[in-house]
Amino acid sequence: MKKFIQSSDILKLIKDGDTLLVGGFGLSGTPLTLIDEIASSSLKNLTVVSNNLGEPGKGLGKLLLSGCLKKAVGSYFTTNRDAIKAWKEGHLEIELIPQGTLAEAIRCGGAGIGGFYTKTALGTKIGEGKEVKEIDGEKYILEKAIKGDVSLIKAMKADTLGNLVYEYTARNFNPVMATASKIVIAEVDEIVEAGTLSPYEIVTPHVYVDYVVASHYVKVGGVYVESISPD
Amino acid sequence: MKKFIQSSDILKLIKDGDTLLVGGFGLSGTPLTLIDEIASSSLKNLTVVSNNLGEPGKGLGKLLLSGCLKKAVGSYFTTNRDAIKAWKEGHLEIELIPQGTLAEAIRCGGAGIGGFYTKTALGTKIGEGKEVKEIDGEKYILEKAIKGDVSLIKAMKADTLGNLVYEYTARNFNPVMATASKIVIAEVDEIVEAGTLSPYEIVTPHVYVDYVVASHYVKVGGVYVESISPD
Amino acid sequence: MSQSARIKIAKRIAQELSDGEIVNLGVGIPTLIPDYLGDKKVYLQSENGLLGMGPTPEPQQVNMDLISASKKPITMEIGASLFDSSDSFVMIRGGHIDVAVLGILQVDEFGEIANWSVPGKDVLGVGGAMDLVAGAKKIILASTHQAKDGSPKLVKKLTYPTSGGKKANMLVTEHAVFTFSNKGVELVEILSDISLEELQKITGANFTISQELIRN
Amino acid sequence: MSQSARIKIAKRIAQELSDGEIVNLGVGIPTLIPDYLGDKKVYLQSENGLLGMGPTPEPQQVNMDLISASKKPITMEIGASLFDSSDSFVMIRGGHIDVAVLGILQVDEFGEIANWSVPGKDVLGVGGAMDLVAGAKKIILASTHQAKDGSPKLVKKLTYPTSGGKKANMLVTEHAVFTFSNKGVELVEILSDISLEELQKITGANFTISQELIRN
Repeated sequence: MKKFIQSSDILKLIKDGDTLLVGGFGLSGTPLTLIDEIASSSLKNLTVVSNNLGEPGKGLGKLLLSGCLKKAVGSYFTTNRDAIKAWKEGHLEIELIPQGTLAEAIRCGGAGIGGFYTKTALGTKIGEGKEVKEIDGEKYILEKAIKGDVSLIKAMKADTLGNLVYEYTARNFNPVMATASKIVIAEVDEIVEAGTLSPYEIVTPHVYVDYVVASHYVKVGGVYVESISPD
Repeated sequence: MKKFIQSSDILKLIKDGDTLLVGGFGLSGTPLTLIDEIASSSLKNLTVVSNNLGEPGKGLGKLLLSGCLKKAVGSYFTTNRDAIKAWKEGHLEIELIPQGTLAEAIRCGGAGIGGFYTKTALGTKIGEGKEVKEIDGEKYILEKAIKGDVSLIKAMKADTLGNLVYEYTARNFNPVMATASKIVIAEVDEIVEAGTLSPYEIVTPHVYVDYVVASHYVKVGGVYVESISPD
Repeated sequence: MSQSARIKIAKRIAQELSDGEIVNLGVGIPTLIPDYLGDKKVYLQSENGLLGMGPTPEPQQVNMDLISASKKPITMEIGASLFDSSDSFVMIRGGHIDVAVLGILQVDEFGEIANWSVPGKDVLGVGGAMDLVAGAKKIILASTHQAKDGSPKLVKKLTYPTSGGKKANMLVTEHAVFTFSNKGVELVEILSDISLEELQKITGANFTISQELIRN
Repeated sequence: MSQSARIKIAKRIAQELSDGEIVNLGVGIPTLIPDYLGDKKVYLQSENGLLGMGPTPEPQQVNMDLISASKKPITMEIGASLFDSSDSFVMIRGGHIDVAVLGILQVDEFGEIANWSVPGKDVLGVGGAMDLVAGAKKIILASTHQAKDGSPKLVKKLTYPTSGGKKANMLVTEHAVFTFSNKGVELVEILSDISLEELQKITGANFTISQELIRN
């Protein structure tokens, strides 16, 4: 049974020092409501694993400004000048991982796989210090699985069992993140009856989803805007 | 552009000694027409990677009887007594791999990953001789990626670009096998216009599919029966 | 074994399952369990690519492309989802299956399982057995108390090849229920009219007896 | 750089693409290429989870959940498919992308690329650059001939951090087309009215000149 909870309830599920896997590519597929809750909480020393760190003051950018973050793990922070600034001033640790390695490492975290060998970043600064192995005549580096304490993901719809579907390219990192944390919380635009989604269209089976929260954002002109102020 | 070819054309794409990845779980999701073509060919010393080796005289069981096979790699051969017999008599090599490791190793083959660390089979006869590594305090064994020369897969529908969808649990190993060979040939029940399949329902994007062959089998009473004798 | 003994085992294991759990059922006795769940709603995972396996279809609705891991025709329950084999084993190996109910050849007194290969016999199949052993959160074993030749299934030390280091939590036979821990195996329930002495005689391992032993 | 120079580069690379190819376009100049493909049908892959990327939508059809890897609104072509990031990088890293067109900071005379990090500058982003370098079957580089400070992009030895060992096949600048091989870099085409001497002067590596050098 999935628990349908209020957004503020998620603060009981997260503790100081946790590692959060947060879905999204830029602001698309990002759980904006869940992030707002954390940004207005007193949580500290969080590590966020996400492709980007939102934009300045938007999405995960809010978490940075609210001082919750200790570390960010992702592939592309360049577009959030606040993140660069915090990093330069020593307020934020950053771990840069190629986007494909990030996605695969999280998938491994959810799949019981300890690590995998990839050619990406072999011989580069990012690959430095990582084990190099030759397999069948080709060289690879070892990348370890990434797991989280809590995953915060965003879907278009959940059914009443917790099965999820995603809108267009808002899918991105959400399905792999749904598999890789002890607790998985999905923010959704809509909740529909079980049976409404076809077995063929479900992307994230309900087994992966622990809690579902209704989004406080609605889409206007193709962009999410806040509709209900968090209580 | 995908090439829509006759089943007999596939013999030009396969050569003696090739490794074939063949979709299916038992007989479900098995490219029966493509197998028939190979069974009636003079191909020799083939290695087949497939979860099972069909049933006696059915599906991949035909390849065994026709003498094309040198080796079978899969997770479960027990239900094909011909395979057991051939193995006992020294006519067939068998490599037994846990089902999950088989699926993951093929996925890695298609993903440019050289190998991965799993707990499955650690400390067992199947894990013997494989590298053991401790990652974050947990022990794993190394499993290497599996790639093929030719993948023979079965889908329900292809569109004219080569995008594929699968019927129910006939999906099984087909999507991963579609990624992991130099040449990928899909046997399908139906070919529909591109645009007929929604971007959300496509399971195997056309990039993975090189050739499409119309099946000679039709489903009667829930079971595939031959409809057109291969010419 | 008689069908009634098989049903007794299935019924007893059904009691162990909780509402909302994700369960993978091995071949044989475990496949009988869904008939004895009553009002409990568990979600059955089939390793060939389905979550939400339903009962056997009517004959005219059989489609051999909608089958269980035992290759039997099935149906889909409301809320079921389909996926490929690699995603199915993400679910199994990643620790997302609450309970795997498995048949066995042997289990040792700490719960280590042998369920895929008989030495000297031509068993050339492992299927998903080792994946389920490695990945399921809880493992319940469903087995006759003795093999056909009368040898015990619960043994001091495995003589059959192990299925992996992960340990089972519980064994249910037609005679008894045992639980496993680091300290060894404990008898928690007697399911037949067998005497303790007789049970000890047909069991290959030393077991402790729970202070709350239940005798049905 | 002037828009006309950028368009010249995009046009020239468009000529290199063939009907039916699967192509991933990096940010910047590469995103101009689709406008110059004419009748050629190539399939654009976007690493955030789409194969079959179509042109920019009309303003009223913009949906910021249907975006390119450059985070710009896009549409889907007929036959497009959606997938998650891990499946997207199976496609990229598994060698299924026919051509990646990438921007660069530098490239050396054997085609080794630096395109993610400037020493001493706060570039904290790699994105999919290294994955595309490692995985694409063919790599075409789209770049101005010189950086803003006038330094050459094509150099003898990288001074910027490498993006990985895999080599580019071709470099197209506003002045010239170069191809790379184990033997080094070769000038195959001159695209502007620049003299050979001047081209050599503004290029940081020694290049051979193709016997079939084309001068447009």
